[in-house]
Amino acid sequence: MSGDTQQRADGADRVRDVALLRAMLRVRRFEERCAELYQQEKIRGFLHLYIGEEAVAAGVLQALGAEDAVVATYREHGHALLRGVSARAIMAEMYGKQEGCSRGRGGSMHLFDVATRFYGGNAIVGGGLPIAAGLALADALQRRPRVTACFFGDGAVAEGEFHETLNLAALWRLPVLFCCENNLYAMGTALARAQAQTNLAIKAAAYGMPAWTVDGMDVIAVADAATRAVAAVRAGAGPFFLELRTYRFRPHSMFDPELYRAKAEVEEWKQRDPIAALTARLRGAGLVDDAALAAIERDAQAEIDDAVAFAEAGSWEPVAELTRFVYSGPASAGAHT
Amino acid sequence: MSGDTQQRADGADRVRDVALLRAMLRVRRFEERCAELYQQEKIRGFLHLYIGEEAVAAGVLQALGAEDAVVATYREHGHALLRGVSARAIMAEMYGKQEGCSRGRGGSMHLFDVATRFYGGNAIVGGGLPIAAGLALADALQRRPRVTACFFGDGAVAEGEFHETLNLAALWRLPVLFCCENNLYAMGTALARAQAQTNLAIKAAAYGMPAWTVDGMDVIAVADAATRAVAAVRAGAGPFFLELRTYRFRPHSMFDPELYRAKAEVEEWKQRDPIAALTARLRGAGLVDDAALAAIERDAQAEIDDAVAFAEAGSWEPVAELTRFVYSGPASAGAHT
Amino acid sequence: MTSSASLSAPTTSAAPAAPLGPLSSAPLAPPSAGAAPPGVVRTTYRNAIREAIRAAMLADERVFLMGEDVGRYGGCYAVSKGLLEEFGPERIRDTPLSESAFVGAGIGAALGGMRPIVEVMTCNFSLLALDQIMNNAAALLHMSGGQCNVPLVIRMATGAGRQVAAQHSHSLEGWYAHIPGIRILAPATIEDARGMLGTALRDSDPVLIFEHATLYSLEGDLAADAGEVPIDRAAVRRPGSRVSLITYGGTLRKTLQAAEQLATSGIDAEVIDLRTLRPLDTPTILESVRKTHRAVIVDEGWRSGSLSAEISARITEGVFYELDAPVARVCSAEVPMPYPRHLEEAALPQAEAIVAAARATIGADG
Amino acid sequence: MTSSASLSAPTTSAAPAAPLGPLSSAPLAPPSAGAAPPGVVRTTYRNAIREAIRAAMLADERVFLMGEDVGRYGGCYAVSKGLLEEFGPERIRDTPLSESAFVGAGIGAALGGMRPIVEVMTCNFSLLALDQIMNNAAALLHMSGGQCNVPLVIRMATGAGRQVAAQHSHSLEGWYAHIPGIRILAPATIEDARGMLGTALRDSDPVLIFEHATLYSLEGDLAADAGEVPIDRAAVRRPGSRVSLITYGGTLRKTLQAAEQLATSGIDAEVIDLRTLRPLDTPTILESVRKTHRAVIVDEGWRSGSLSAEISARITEGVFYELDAPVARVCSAEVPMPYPRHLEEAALPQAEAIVAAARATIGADG
Ligand SMILES: Cc1ncc(C[n+]2csc(CCOP(=O)(O)OP(=O)(O)O)c2C)c(N)n1
Ligand SMILES: Cc1ncc(C[n+]2csc(CCOP(=O)(O)OP(=O)(O)O)c2C)c(N)n1
Ligand SMILES: [Mg+2]
Ligand SMILES: [Mg+2]
Repeated sequence: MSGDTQQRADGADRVRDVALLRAMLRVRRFEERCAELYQQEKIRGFLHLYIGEEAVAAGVLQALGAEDAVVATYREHGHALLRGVSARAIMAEMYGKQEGCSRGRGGSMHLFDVATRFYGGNAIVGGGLPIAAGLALADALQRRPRVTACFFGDGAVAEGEFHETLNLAALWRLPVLFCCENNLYAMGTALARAQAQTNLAIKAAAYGMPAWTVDGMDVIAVADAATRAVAAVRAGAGPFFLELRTYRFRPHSMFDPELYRAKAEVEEWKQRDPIAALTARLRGAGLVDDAALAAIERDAQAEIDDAVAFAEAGSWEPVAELTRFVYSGPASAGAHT
Repeated sequence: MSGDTQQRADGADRVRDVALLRAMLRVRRFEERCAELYQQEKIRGFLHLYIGEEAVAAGVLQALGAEDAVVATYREHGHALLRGVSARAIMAEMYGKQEGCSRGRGGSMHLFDVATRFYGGNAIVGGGLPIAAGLALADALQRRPRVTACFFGDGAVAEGEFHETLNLAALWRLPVLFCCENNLYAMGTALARAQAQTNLAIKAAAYGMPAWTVDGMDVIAVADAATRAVAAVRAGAGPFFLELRTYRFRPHSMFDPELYRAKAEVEEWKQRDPIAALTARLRGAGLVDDAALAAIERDAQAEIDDAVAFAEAGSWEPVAELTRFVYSGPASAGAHT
Repeated sequence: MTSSASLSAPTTSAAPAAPLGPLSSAPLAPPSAGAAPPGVVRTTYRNAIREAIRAAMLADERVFLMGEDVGRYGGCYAVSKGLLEEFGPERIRDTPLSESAFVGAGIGAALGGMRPIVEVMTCNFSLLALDQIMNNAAALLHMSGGQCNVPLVIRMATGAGRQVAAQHSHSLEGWYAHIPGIRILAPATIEDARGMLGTALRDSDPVLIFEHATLYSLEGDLAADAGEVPIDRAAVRRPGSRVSLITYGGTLRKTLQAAEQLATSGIDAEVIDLRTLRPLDTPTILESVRKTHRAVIVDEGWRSGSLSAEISARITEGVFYELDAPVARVCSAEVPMPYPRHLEEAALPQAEAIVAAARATIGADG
Repeated sequence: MTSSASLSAPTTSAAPAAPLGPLSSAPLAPPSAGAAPPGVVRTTYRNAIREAIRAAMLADERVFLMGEDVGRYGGCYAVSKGLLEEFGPERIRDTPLSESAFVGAGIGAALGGMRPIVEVMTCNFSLLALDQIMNNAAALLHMSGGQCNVPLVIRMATGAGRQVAAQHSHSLEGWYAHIPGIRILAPATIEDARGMLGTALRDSDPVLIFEHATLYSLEGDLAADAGEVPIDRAAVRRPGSRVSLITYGGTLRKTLQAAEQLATSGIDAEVIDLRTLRPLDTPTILESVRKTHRAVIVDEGWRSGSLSAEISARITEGVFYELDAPVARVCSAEVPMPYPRHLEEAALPQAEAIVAAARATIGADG
């Protein structure tokens, strides 16, 4: 798959491609701010940045409709934001404030928003895949032409749940778009040290599932592939597998000393920064200029400043409510302390 | 893979092929007796018969040496017998007598014999695969040119542990021979209702593992394939996957009403009975005659009669020993009642 | 909810029928002999569950059943026999052997608006799905700040007693009761087998139902109009005054037998069937012990860390000064289940041990 | 085994250092200030475990370490940092994310004559391997009639306190202690971090070691010649007479703090560190309660069905007539762990709650 803006400069694509730039930039700036806020101890616990991988979420999520569903991992700020969860609600969540999208209960790894059908924020590697299959099963049983997009890393491919879920989805022809964010590492474990078969799309053949390998640093390629794959899934062709080859520019989490990869390798990948690449292409095609770029930056900054202010002004849930949400219903039914 | 006795009638093959017949017949007659003993309530609990599938165990196990290891499932009487566990010890185990190969603790599903490196008898579907990888890892680390043969059913292929183990074994080039006994059903679930990809050997490609599909009703084909695969594994080529296409003539267990398959289908497969097939071939090639066959039958019956007598004469472990073998060491260290 | 359910011996047991009361401690109905009285049907625990599934599926299109061999095979314990023919393969779904995936898919389907019944063939295999149960089913509502309800019912067989040895004899329901966010049910009677599922399906949170495998063939009477039952209260199955015998699930019958034996020597034991293992109905337990001043807990789980420990601790915490003797426990031996019958019987709680524990408790207050 | 280990505050905690005694209730060594005395080294819990792994690998060729990111990454908690360089990739094995397979492979390797140390990054992920642990590691010796020993050590991080929310904050060690056939260790001190692993590797049966994640950065003194320690006895970490505070692992420090607070108001509390959660050292527990007549159990597990319940039940069973007050428990709230610090702190056992429970127990005997 590849996208070539030169040949696709019709109006709709033009709008889409600029939107993709805007999307990636929002995510980038949002997370850069998160990193700062982590240093300031405003955000605590684990924080996994998506910086470098934005093209994947941006390209895939633009292909979905409002009725579709998304299941993501602990590295999901970008996915939440681009799915339409407000920066305010996300930032407040990362602060642990009750104005957060999960009322502060979840934090960075557990962003949820039922209104946009964003089903987390799953921090057990591979744990989201069966849930995605189930969401799709619900759609299939109710004859709703919806798609569930399920994001997971290359590391998850080794988990048993990957295998079980891909088989189940293929067997039952469930409308799932499996999006493997192959950033070449699972924490410090390089793909070749985790997988006997490093061509991950080949794995899909073991389930008779169509699969494409996509350059995950090229947001237009991702968007094109995802748009076609989503159409196929929605049309009832069963699940689809996308391997999105990408790279994380930052450490795995804020604790990672990055002993396992060379600085030079990281620098090389940074040359392929998806935001810089798209910016150059759009500029080259005359689709954006300095003023437009500055406006995009300004908007992003404004959105983030607003989100931070919102989070700062947010409130802590009273300790008396500790055992809420263990069970449904009025109070803390069934919870014992 | 296929074996043709006509073309291979040299002395060694002749001996091997007759031995294969003897092996299959021992297993068949042993299990026929087990079925009777189950009716008589001498054997209790679950009983899973291998009748119809004997060519698989017979063909594979003849390829192993004494230093090799075997991991099997709950349908493992034949494997234990052909691995060299005595019919006496197996039968006593199925009676629950302390003279059994697992001191009566395990029963039909948990035959163990460390002396012949027979590591069970695992009744969790897929649960034996990681153990086989570990046995092979121990061999690899100790530079022992051994092979671990791991038997499992078509049903196990859907389990996450299958996926995790095949990847691990391939990644680490562990000396495991994976033997998938594809008898087309997992209890009542036909392969096509459990697997999106019913060509199981294709799955091995997802791990970069060599694989052969073998006619599991043709014991000579199995033996030839296993011999070659074992040689490759022993030579350090890493793991090997054999899909052995076979059929169980009997119900899944003694409780199975067999609602899920047609009698005609079973009858059709019975036409391909591996014992009858080999008998005909050996007769045709002049390798056995009526007298030889009768002798084989007589030996099998004698062995089984002796085993039953042994089991009958066996003793019950005293109840006072209930908490033995929970922990090692003298008494029931650490066990509390 | 009227009830004249009575508890007959299962086909495999020589034990005499012991009468069971309704949930309240109203006087017990006499055991029915021969033909069922009018308004009452003769049935089995197995059929009662099947009826519960049928009724739920007929009443609510969102309900479906999935699990290993629930369809063409007819269910490992024949519970779902005939349902595939009645409801078709969309709603009676055979799954591959993929416990984690299909339990997780049940969670996802619940999030997606369905009311799935997931059958995990036995609790022995549920360990393969435990991550989904603890980290997703039980946690999603909380992690999402109250957004993601998981109205999922998971059924599984549990328990020992059939000589199926170490990997097929676990009693894990009490252990599962440690997990916040789920509800745990243990139907011990035909009435509860019939009634708990429907109520569980109305719950907005995940409910795990553990069906003791030795109960499926249990025969008894059931009101023809039997339906849903409450799932938040323990039941006094036999009122008594001298000692509280507290149990659930597969050991209820043995405990009732023990109570009958005790009665013959003049000891009037109260028998409590917990029914719901999480959340525990502590008030009913404490009320009973406040009356009897003595308690014996009977639990098929391995003793250490079994639910019996929690109950003992709660009794101590709640009515310590009312106790005339230490709370006693009759549990399974701490051993992977051995295959031979005599060892399995020795490993499991038996009526004799319950009687002995009750007597010791009574003798103990000097 | 001489010991002058002392327990300093971890870098992230403002708590003052509390002195720790050796295993026996010998008089406590004074807390070391500044430079370590001769024969003693200043170290951390993390480094002590690394030293234990190194020593075991140097002493026995059959020992190897495998798990996720134990090699090139240096260990999720930096425990194994440097070991790959020292021992090479054959013996320090990075595994794929396949918890069930590599735990099972550890079992198989143990059957094959090795002495594997399997690191499951945290107990939260161990649920994915629970089938292998319960149905194989714990059961093989028994199912095989005594033939198949599984000399396997599984290490995992456990516990909450770092704001990593519901899926990364479980304390499951007490829950695992329900399973017969395995031994459960919870090193709470640097001495035990250094000493338990080696002893565990000599055990012929599977041993699970739970390392509380908040302890890794704990600093303290350790005898230069520190080595293996017994793994079958609880330790009296602070002798006392008025009330027994019974705990283990991550809550030992808080419990010692509580004891100090109680001391300031004249209440002399005994603090017992269980160390081994299965099998429990019941005699040491009972001996203490026989002396103090009161017990408070502190357990980071969710209250219902936590190990605290088992301990309470055993105390009731063992020394009921010695008790002057009901056995009390201070446990975690029954809630998947919330992310915000104030809610997490409220969910976890804290020194104040321990003090209050101890006081209530003492006030309670009227
Ligand atoms: C089952 C499980 N095992 C281990 C972990 C610890 N862990 C968190 S993220 C991670 C690496 C996952 O890598 P990958 O799937 O490639 O995603 P990425 O972080 O690269 O986006 C690991 C090992 C976990 N969260 N869950
Ligand atoms: C994990 C697990 N799930 C379910 C079962 C129940 N069960 C026992 S055998 C079996 C079918 C297995 O089929 P297959 O692997 O094809 O082996 P076969 O019995 O055909 O030899 C099932 C579902 C089990 N033992 N373990
Ligand atoms: Mg990755
Ligand atoms: Mg099969």
